[in-house]
Amino acid sequence: MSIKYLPCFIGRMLGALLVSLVLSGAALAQQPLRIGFGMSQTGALAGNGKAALISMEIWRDDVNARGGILGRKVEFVQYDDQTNPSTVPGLYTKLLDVDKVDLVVSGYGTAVIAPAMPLMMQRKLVFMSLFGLNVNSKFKYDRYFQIMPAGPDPAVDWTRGFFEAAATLNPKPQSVALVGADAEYPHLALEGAREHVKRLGLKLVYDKTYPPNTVDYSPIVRAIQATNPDLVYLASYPPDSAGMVRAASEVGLKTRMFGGGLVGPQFAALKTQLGPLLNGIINYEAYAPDVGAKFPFLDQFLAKYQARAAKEGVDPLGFYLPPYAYAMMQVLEQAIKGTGGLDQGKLAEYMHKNSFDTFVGKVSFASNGEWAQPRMMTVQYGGIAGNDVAQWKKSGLITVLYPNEYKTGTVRAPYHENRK
Amino acid sequence: MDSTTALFANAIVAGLLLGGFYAAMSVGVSISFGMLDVVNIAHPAFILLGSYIAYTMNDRLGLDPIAVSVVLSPLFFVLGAGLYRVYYLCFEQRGQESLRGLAFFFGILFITEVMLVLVFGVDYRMSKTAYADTTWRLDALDFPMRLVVPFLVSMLMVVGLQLFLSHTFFGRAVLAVAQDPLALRLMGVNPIRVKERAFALSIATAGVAGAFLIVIQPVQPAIGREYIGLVFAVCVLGGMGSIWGTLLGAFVLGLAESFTSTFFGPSWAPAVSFGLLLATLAFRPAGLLGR
Amino acid sequence: MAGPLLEVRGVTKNFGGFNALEDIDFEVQPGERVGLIGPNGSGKSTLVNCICGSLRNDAGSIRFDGQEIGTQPAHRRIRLGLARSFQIPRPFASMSVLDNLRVPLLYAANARAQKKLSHGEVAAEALRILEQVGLAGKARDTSGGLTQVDMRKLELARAMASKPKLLISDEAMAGLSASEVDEILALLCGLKGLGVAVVMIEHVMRAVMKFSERLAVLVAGRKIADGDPQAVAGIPEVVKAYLGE
Amino acid sequence: MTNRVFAAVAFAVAIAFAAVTQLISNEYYFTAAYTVLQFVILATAWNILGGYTGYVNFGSAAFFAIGAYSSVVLYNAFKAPLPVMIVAGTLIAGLAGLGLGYLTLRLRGVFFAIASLALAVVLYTFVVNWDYVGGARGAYVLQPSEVPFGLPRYVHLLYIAMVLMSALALIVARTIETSTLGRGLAAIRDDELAAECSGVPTLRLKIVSASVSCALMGMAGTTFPYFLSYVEPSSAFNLSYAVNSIAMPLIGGMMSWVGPLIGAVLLGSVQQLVQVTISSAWNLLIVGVLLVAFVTLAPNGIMGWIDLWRRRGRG
Repeated sequence: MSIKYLPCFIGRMLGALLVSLVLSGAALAQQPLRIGFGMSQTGALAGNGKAALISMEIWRDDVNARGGILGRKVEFVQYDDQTNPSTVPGLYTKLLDVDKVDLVVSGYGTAVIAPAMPLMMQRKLVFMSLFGLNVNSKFKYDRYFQIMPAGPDPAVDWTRGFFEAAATLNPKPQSVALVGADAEYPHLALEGAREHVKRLGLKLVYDKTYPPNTVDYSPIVRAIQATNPDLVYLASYPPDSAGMVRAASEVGLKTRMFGGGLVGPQFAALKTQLGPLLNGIINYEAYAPDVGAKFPFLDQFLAKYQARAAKEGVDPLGFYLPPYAYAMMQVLEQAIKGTGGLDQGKLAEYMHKNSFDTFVGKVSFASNGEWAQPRMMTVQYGGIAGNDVAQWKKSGLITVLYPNEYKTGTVRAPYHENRK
Repeated sequence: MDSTTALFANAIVAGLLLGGFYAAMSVGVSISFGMLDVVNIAHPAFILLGSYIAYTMNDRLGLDPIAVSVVLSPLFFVLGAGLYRVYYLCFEQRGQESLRGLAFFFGILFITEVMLVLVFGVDYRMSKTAYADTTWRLDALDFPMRLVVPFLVSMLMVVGLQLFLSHTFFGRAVLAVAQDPLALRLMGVNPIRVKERAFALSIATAGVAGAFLIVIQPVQPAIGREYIGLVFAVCVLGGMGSIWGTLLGAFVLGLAESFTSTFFGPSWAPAVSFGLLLATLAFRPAGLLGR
Repeated sequence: MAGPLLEVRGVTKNFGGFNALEDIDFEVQPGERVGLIGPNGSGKSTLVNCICGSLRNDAGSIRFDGQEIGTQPAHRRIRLGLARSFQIPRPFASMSVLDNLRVPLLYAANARAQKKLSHGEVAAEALRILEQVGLAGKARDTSGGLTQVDMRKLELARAMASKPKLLISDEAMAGLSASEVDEILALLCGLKGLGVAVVMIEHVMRAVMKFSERLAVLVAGRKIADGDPQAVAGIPEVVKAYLGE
Repeated sequence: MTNRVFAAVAFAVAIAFAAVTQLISNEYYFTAAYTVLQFVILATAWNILGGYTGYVNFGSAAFFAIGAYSSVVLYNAFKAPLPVMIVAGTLIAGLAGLGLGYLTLRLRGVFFAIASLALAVVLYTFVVNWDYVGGARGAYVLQPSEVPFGLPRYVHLLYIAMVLMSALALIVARTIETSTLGRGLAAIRDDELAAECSGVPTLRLKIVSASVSCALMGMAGTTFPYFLSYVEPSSAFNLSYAVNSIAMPLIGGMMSWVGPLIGAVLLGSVQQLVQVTISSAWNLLIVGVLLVAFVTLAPNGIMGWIDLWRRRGRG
C-alpha cells in the first residue's frame, strides 16, 4: 500500500472499528468462517495442488452463494507449502496462532500432511486430509479423516483391484514382478502388493525399485522381461509412469497384465502425452465416463471445474483429485451443520458416526479415519487413438475391472497384444 | 542369441545410447569448467531453457525439436557470450571468480528456473516427434529411436567439437588459455575474447542438449537441478578439459547405470555412478583421460 | 655442527618425458651466501621447489641440517629452518602486512622454539622484522594493495619471520629499478649478520656478483659450474650458455 | 573480547532468548524462529570451511541429513533422549566430514566441491534403500507427549535446543576465527602454496576445518525429525539447505562469524515472510536475485559494506 492511501485506509479501519463496536453482539454471527491450509503452488506436486485449490475455491463460492455455513461466509487463508514438508509446521502454527482460523484442512499428499499431525494432536483439532496414504497408522489420532477412497487398510486395499482382476485370468497367473519408484507412495503400494502376492500364492520373480529421476527405463523393463512374469505390477509417479510406459512399448514387454499403480495417467497431461501408448495398461482411476451414471452429482462439479481449469492452465479433465478436494469440504460443511458449531470434539464424533453425501458419492469413515469402504477403481485402457484430450470424455476408453459394482468389462490379456 | 547374452548386449546398447546423451549434456561443462575454469553450475538451467524453446516450437509449429535447437544454437551462443561478459567484468577481472562466480551461477540457475515456471507452469511437458515411439530391432537388440536420434546428433556434435578444437587456431587458443593466458597475449590473441567465444560455444551445446532432453523424457522446470551432479561427474570422471575424456566419462556412467539397472537393482544406480566418481577423485583425481 | 647445512645429492626431476633436473649436486654451508644462475627454463625454480617441498624429486637425496627431508611435506621443511620467497609475490592478500608475518611466526618459528611466543610477542616480533625491511609504516595496510617493491620486501620479510637457517630468494629483484635492487640487496646482505645462509637466484648479474661468495650455474637441468664467482663467470661455457653468443 | 567472555555473552543471550518461551505463548514465532536458527547454524558451519578456508561444500544437505537420520536411528533403536541424539548426530557428521576431507582435500578446491556433491547423491541413495530408517517411504518420529521443564509445547523445547546450539556454533566459529588455527585457515584461503611455505600444515588444518564444519551442520539436523515428525529422504536432503548455507554467508559476509549470522537472520526471515505473504515461485526468485545482486554489487556482503562505511568514517 502506498502512502497516498494510508489516511483513507486508517479512516476505513476506524470506521470498521466503530461499526463493529456498535454491532458487536449481532456481528459475531456474521463474522466469516475462516478455513486455513497450505497447498503446493510450486515444487514437484504443484500441478495437483493447483487443481485441488481450484476445486476448493469452487466449493467456497458455491457455499457463499447459498449464504455460507450457519449464516457465516466462508473465507480461505491459504499459503504455498512449496511441496516442501519443512515449511508445514511454520505455516500451520501461523494459521492457528496468528491468523486464528476457525478450521484447518491439509495440503495435498502424505509428505505435507504428516508434518502437520503433531500440531493437530496437541490442539485436538479435527484434521481432514487430502490424499494422504496411511498417515494415521503411526499417529492413531481419532480426529483424523482422509478423503482418498483407499479403504480402511490403504496399503492392501489400494492394490486389491489389480490382483482381483488377475485372479480372473484363465489360466491362473503363476508369477509376478513388482517394480516401483523410490518414493513414499510406490513403496507403500508395493508393500500392499506383496501381501496379495502371498495371499494368492504367486511366485515373486522380480521385486525392485528405481530412482524417480532415471533417464532410460528400458534396462529395468528388460530385466523384468528376463524373468518372464505373468503379471507386472508398477507403482510410479508421473514422470516415471511415462518413462516406464514408453520403455515397455520400446522393449516390447510381453506379459499378461501390466500396470496397476501408475500415478499420472489420471491427469489429462499424461493421458494426452502418452495417448495410444496407454492401450492395454491396467491402472487405477477414481472416475470413468463409462460409469458416470453411478456418480450422479459429479457432472455438476465437472461442468464448473472444467471451465475454470481450462482458464488457469491446470488439469482440464478433473476426473481424479479435484472432485475429492471438493468432497472433503462438503464433508466438513455437513459436519458443521450437523453439530451446529465448531466444537472439535463434537465434529469428530459426528464424522465418525454419520455418512456424507458428496459429489464423489456416499462417504463414511472407519475408526482410523480412512474410508470405511475402498472405492478406487481398477481399470484397463484401450481403444485410444491419437493424443487429443477430448476423446477421454467419451465412454469406451476406460474399462472398469474392479470393484464389481462398477465393473464394465473383463481383463483383456495379454498386455502385448492389446498394446497396439 | 540366448536370453542372458541378449540382456547383456542390450545393457551395452542402452548404456552407450544413454552415454551419448550424457555426453551432449556434459560437453559444454567440459569446455567451461574443464578448459576455462568457469564453474558454470547453471549449465543445466540453460539445457532446460533449450528444452522449453524446442518444446514451444514443436508444440506451436510442429517442428522437430532437435532441428529447431540446431538452427537456434546461435541464439544460445549470443546468450553465452553476454553471460560471460558479465561474469568477466564482475568476477574474473576482480580475481574473485572461484566462490563468488559460483554463487553467481547458482543465482542464474534459480532465476532461470523461476522464469520457466512463470511462463510454462509446473506441469511436465514432452515433445511430439514422428520417430519417438518407434523402435528399430536387430535380432534381440532394441534401438529406440527416442534415444538413437539424440545419440547420433550428439556424437556428431561432440566429435565435431573435438575436431574443431584440435584443428583450428581458435581451438588451440582455447586449450592454451586455461594454462597460460599470458603467452596468448604475447601471441597477439586476446584471451578474454577467446574465453568469451569458448563459453558461448558451451552454452550453444546446452541449447542442443536441451532438445535431446525433451525428446527423451518429460520435462519440468525443477529437474535441471538433478543434472548438476551428473554433468560435473561426467566431466571430472573422464578428465578435466578433455573432450574425449568427457565422451569416455559419459559412456562409463551410462554403462554403469544400465548394468546396475539390469543386473543388480536400479535403485542403486546413482550410488554406483557417484561412488565411481568419488573413487576417481580419491585415487585418480586427474580423471580417466586427464592431462 | 660439522658438514653442510643443505646437501643435495643426485636430484633428478622429470615432467612427462622432459628432464627438468638431472643428477644435481648442490651444497650450502651454514651462513654462506650462494648465487644460483641460469637461463630461463634451466631448472632453477624446479630445484627450489624440490628443495622446499612444493615438488617431489624423482631420485636423489636432499638433506638439511643433517636430516633427510626429501619425503617431508613442505611445512615440515619450513619448520626445520628452510625458507623461501616466491618469484611472483604471493602475499596473503586479505590480511594486513603485519598479519602476513604472523602466519610464519605462529606456525614455523613457534613450532621450533622452546618457548612459544605469546600473541603480544608475535606482534612485536613481526613489527621488528617489518622495521628491518622498511615496511613498518605500512604494517596496518592490506597486503593486496602494496607496490611491486613493497611486495618483494614483504615476501622476504615473511620468509625471515619463519626464523630460517637458510633462505632461498627466488628472483626477488626481477623488474625492479636500480635503486630498488640496491634496497633488496642490502636486505639480503644484512642477513649475514644474523647467521642466515642465503641462496640467491637472480638474473641481475650486478647484484649476483656483488652478493655471492660462491656461484653455481644451471643449464638445461644440469649444473655446469660451481665455485668462486669471478672464476665461474669467466668460464667460456657459462658465458656462452648464460650470456648468449 | 576474549573467547571466554564471548562465550559467556553468547550463552547469556541464548538463555534470554530461551526465556522468551515463558512470555510469548504464540507458537508460530517459535516455529519460525526455529527455522531461521537452523539456518544460522548451517550458515555458520558452512562458513568455517567455505569462508575461512575457501573450500566450497555443496553437500551441506548431506551432512544435515546425516544428523537427521542418526536421530531417526536412535529413535527407532531405543527412543534415545534428545541430548544423546544431538551429540551422536554431531559426531557422526563430523566423522563423515573427516573422511571426505581426508580423501579429497588434497585436491584443488573445485574437486572437493564436486566430491561433496557426489557424497550427497551416494548417501541419499543409501538412505533410500535403508529400510530401518524408513527408506524412500520415510520414517515417523513422534514427539513425546510429556514436555520437560514445564514448557507449554514440545516445539518450545526444540526452539530452546536450537537457540543453545546456535550459540554453540557461533562460539566455535568465533573461537576458530580468532585463534592461531583461524589465521592458518585464512592463509590457506588467500594462498595455499604460500601458506604451506610459511609452515602451515595445510592438509591437517583443512581436515580439521572440514570436520568441525560438517559436525556443526549435522548438529543442525539432529532435531529435524522431531520438528517434522515425518522424515523422508527428499526433505532431509533438500537442495535448499545446500543453497541457503552458501547464499547466507555470501550475503552477510564471509570473513567473520558475524556475516553468516546476519545473512541467515536476514534471508531466513525474508523467506519466512515471503512464504506467508506473496507465497509462490517468488521465494526461489528472491534467493536467486539476492545472490546475483550481492555477488556482483557487494562482493564482501553486508559486513563488507559496514567495513567500508566504517573506514570512510575514519578516513
